[in-house]
Amino acid sequence: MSSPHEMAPRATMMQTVVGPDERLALLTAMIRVRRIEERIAKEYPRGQMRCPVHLSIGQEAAAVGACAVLRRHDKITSTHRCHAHYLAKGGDLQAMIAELHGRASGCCGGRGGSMHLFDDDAGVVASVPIVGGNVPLGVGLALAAKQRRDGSVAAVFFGDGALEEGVVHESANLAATLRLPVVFVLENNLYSVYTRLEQRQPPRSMSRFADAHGMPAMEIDGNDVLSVRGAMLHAVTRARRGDGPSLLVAHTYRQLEHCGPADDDHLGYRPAGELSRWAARCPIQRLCNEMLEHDEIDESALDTIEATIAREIDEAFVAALAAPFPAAHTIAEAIHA
Amino acid sequence: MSSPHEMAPRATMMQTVVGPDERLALLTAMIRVRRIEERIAKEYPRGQMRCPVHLSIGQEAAAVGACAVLRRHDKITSTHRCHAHYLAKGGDLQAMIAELHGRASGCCGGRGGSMHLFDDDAGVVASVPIVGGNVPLGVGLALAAKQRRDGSVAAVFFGDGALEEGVVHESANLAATLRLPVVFVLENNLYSVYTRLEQRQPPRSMSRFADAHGMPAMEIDGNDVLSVRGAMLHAVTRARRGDGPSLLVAHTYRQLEHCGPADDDHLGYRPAGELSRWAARCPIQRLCNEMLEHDEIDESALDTIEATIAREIDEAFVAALAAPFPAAHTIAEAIHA
Amino acid sequence: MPELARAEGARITSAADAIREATELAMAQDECVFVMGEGVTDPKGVFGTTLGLRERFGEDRVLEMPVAENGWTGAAIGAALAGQRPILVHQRVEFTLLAMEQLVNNAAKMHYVSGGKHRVPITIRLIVGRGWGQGPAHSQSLEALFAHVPGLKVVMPACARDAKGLLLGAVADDGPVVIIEHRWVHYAQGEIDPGWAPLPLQGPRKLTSGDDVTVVATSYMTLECQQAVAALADAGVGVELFDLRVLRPLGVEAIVQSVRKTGRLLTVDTGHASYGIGAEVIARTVAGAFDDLRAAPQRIGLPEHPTPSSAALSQHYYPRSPQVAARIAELVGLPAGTRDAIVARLAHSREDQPLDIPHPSFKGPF
Amino acid sequence: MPELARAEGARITSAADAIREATELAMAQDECVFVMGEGVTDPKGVFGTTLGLRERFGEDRVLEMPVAENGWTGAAIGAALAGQRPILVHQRVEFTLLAMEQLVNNAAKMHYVSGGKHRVPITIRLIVGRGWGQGPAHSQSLEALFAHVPGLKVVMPACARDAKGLLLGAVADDGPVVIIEHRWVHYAQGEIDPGWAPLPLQGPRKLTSGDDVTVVATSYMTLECQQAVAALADAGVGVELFDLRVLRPLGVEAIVQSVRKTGRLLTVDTGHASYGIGAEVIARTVAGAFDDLRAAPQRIGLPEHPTPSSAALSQHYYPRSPQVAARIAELVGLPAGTRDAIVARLAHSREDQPLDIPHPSFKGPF
Ligand SMILES: Cc1ncc(C[n+]2csc(CCOP(=O)(O)OP(=O)(O)O)c2C)c(N)n1
Ligand SMILES: Cc1ncc(C[n+]2csc(CCOP(=O)(O)OP(=O)(O)O)c2C)c(N)n1
Ligand SMILES: [Mg+2]
Ligand SMILES: [Mg+2]
Repeated sequence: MSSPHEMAPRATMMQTVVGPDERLALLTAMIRVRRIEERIAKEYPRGQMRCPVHLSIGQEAAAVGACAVLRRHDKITSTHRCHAHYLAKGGDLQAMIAELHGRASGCCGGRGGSMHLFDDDAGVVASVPIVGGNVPLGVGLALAAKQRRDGSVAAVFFGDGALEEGVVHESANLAATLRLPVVFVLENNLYSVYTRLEQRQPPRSMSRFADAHGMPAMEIDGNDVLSVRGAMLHAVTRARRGDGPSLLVAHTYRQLEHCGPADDDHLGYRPAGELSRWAARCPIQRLCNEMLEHDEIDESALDTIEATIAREIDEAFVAALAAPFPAAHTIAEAIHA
Repeated sequence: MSSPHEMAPRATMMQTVVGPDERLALLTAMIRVRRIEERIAKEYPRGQMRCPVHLSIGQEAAAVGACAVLRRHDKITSTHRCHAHYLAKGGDLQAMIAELHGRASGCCGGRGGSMHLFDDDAGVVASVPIVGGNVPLGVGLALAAKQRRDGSVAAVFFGDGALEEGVVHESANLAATLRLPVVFVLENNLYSVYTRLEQRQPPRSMSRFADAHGMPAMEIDGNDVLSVRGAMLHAVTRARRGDGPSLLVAHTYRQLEHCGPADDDHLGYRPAGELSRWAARCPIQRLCNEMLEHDEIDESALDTIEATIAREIDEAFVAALAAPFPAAHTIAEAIHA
Repeated sequence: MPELARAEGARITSAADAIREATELAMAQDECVFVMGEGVTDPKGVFGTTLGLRERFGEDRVLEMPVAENGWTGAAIGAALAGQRPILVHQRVEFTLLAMEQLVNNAAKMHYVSGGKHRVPITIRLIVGRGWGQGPAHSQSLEALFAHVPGLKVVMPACARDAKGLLLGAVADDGPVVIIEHRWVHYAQGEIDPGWAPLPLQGPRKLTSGDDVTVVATSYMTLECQQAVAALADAGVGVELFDLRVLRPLGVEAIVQSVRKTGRLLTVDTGHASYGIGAEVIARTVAGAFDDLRAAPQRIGLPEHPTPSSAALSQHYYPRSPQVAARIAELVGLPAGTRDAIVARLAHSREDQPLDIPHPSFKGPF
Repeated sequence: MPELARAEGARITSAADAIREATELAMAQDECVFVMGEGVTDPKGVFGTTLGLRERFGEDRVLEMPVAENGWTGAAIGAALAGQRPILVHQRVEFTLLAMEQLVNNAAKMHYVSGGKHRVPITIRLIVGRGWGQGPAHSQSLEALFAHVPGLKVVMPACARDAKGLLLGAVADDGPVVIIEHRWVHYAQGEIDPGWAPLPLQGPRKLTSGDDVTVVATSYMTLECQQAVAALADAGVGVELFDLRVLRPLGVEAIVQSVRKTGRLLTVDTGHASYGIGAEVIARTVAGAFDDLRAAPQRIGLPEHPTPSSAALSQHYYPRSPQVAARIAELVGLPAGTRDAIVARLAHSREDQPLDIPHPSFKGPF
């Protein structure tokens, strides 16, 4: 962990026993997210996706590990950096790629762009571009779950920057007071845009935020998908049991620029060597190597996975580029429900 | 401590050695605040103070103990319940009573009413009626102190309800990150209007809020003026040394209604017996008894104190009632500086 | 909108009671409706408007909130996305300033952004007011801030019937509706329609007919205007008085028609004049009735500065019926003598009542 | 306000550079001036406007902020109460929605409430914009929300000179000033006055003279209007174009005088039309120039719905010079053929440029 901030003593390996099938599923899901993001990065300079994009390359384990534990009718809310969460929770790929292209077949009909991805069928209820703004929404989903007794839980994804927003504190207090079935999943990637954590928060463990709200916290290696999954299982089980909210702090790292498709190490805002150290801790490579070592997978199986994913991605881009734009006359539709 | 919420183990007697002169000063200051508030309560029903009033009867020790440690050029910000803070920090009594009466001689020229008390000469920079709204203002005062290197510290008074506001979290994070010379003084009187703490916050020690921001906390008996003073001395010394902010959690109790001059126990929102239990823990009686026991004061000295205060209060009310109202033509003055 | 016929079984009640009754009806009718806010379960029950609800509907449907407006407004939006229909109460509009982000970016836009898939059926009750030295940060009437935001509906009831009917209409609406209640309207007594009687969230209501001038008022100022109009009627001035009721979506057809007839327009609203409600009504009416205008439309609103607390100043801050009557008199060219007599009569009728309380029964503070 | 004479030593620069220069000058001139915001010290320096400041003025005067807008806006107000003069930057106006409470209740009112004793000399730079699929919550132009609040001053520069001069004027002002900068104006090149040259925060500026119609624009729409006006001039239409510049306090004298001459008014602003800037300008101008109006004043603003992200839709969302020209042509009764030719010419001049970027050099995203 290269976080300069103290890590809580309770930060333990949260890996629980996970069978090979599920490991394969986790690996496949991470590779899929990675390849989709890479493809977006590759195509972006052509100017067909005319909206900001915030890629999660390097952070796949948090999204995939957390969503692995959720059921389809469980719900999540996400942020500006929502691609991985949307995909991991089962959001429709074609609708996402079409949305980035501003097409009528996009999940928002082209109205939202990359920061508003949602897929109600998959329980991806909302992504919003205002930092912290999705957090109370997730608490509200949990409130509704409790009121409707529908057995679902909500998970809220947010970043280390969002932790600074007052609304996150308010949301945590509300969730704790009402013992709502919600899991706060904090991905600490050390940066808010170009600003490092130390410039924005005092040195202390982020898990203390949970203490302040009387809820349990688990601080984990966010690049270890099995740890994320294990911690999430714990938190979700607790929430489903009616014991209220928990906080997961997943330490991870964003490899590309904050917004856009490029590498940005030349800007000099990252300490020298940091990016490469974290790149070496790639969550996909890590699980993949482990599985290769244990003969749970081999190169040809990987090739098959890659090929399947590549085809799916090709199809999504082809479909998006072929899809019509929203018709001009629809612009004023659906203002009031 | 009848707080149902856990109290942190570190909650210790923060009394430091205080000489008889200072004890007398503390006692006198508390009696003075109490008598002023009692007089406001008595006069209020006549309808001459046509603005809301939030009295601090029962909470005098927090204001007096904290302000005892501050120098005149140190600064405070306060809330809707600001009378005690204003007076303890040295705010002008006549200007306050005139303000409550809406007179031109009021500290705001009658424009603010009881929730906007300030006295720049005494370092009472602002009181604001929006819960939590004064907290970042105090942090800003501390920021200015640091930038201007004027050696002052700022103290921010707020209630248990304010702790729920996001802006308080944001303010604490900012103060901790920049290591600003500010003390957060939280008066937990168990209620926000008529709503008890348990309905608004999960059970846990409030001092954990400080942990979450990497700052020290001291949890104290807020009805023991010597404890408050001791803890504040610690926090202020730290701030002045450049070591950043601290949190004081002073457990105390409001004896009258939230807003207005009356007793409200008949409304039934307080558990039976709670009010009388807390009334028995009167901060003034406590110190007074102790001083009587140790022969640091006697009844005749007390009588003199009371008489002096009574005269001062009489004068303030006479002056306020005699003072002119702001002239109609001034209403549109001083909109832009 | 045509005047509502007097319904069978109509009752006289205060607007505050009407709000309570509407809330209870809505909750009884639909399990998804719930109430949340600071003080909704306390002994005062938000000026009486939420009293008894917790006892009847239980903890899960009447939720006391922490002092955290942005957080619980966001939570309400989230709950609404999951199919609930929350009614939120902010006891003063100033507290809502903390929740603007959620309201403007999420509540107002989710339906549009999602191409019509998301619905945010929340009703947000905001209370505004005047009087008793509330001072600058507890007495604003900031409806213009909400009225400017596409995606919101914004209504302001001025009578008991609307207080009930518009609240039911808001709860029945599938989108976010902001209801701005004036504390002094809470005291207004009037007929309400019995039972489940939601009113459509559209259109001003014509309260009086006349040929000389059109007056458009909002909220509590409607009551002040009614007094002015009555006094002017005795002098033969025919005023067509509209209660605007719905600020967004704004329908000005009836107002335009009226101004085509009268040629004159005065707006009288509860907020600051500049960039306020009156400006929009005037801009649209001028566009619609230009050729028939006989004089420049005029506005009455709050002055361009904060509210002073002192009653000595605030009595000069808030417009009341005498000022309204005087402006109408000038617009229609009433002789100065007649005008002054009317103004004096209106001023006199208030003389024995303090100007900073809503009702003689009121003992302050809020 | 009279046109500024071309100052000796005037330089051509972009508005973004002008802002940086003004900030540097203000900081050099007064130790109390400091800059705070999210990203003010980062490698992009808020679209270049804060680059180099930290290096020159140090940590204590160029403060990187946590993502906590309400908190640090409140802290800025507190620092100002203690004599500092902070310049705040919110990279998008939507983030400022989180800070409305501090801005409206504290910054705007403290001077008044304290009877003139407190001063809150803060300058708040808010950035608005359009384009590149920012979508509904990153592209609003919410100046009307601020313009409605007494106690604030609100300015919108449309050119490099104003970007510099109004910022200096704001920093010199002893009260809170909101400067709303349009991202596309950042790219606008123009002359700036050399050195410490604050401009008074008052009055619209007349950009062109003409007898046929008065056009009042704000911010970036001023640039679109200039193109329309130039094209119409070729057809003999004389437009008196004003850049409004200062929304509060609003001075309409020059506009009223102009409309007395032209008899016609069109407002073209960057925000939503309803309850927007144009409504206020119209209401005041109608009051001041009623007898000379020859047609109903008209408005152009954003439609009454959120901004769609897709360029396919947003190209129909934002008004541009062809629409402005068409409306002016209609107002003055230009023959349809002439009008269509002008509109076509304006549309054609853009054909090779995407409509969702501010400048050919722009590669997106913001
Ligand atoms: C309220 C608000 N303030 C500022 C921004 C600008 N902004 C966009 S993304 C971002 C970084 C947030 O950091 P973090 O929460 O750690 O998420 P990450 O980008 O690292 O995934 C910021 C500050 C915003 N969108 N919303
Ligand atoms: C933002 C905001 N929300 C709600 C209120 C209404 N209100 C006034 S005082 C108060 C109680 C606050 O409780 P606490 O902070 O504990 O202070 P206390 O009254 O106990 O001194 C509330 C909720 C307010 N003034 N501001
Ligand atoms: Mg981050
Ligand atoms: Mg309290």
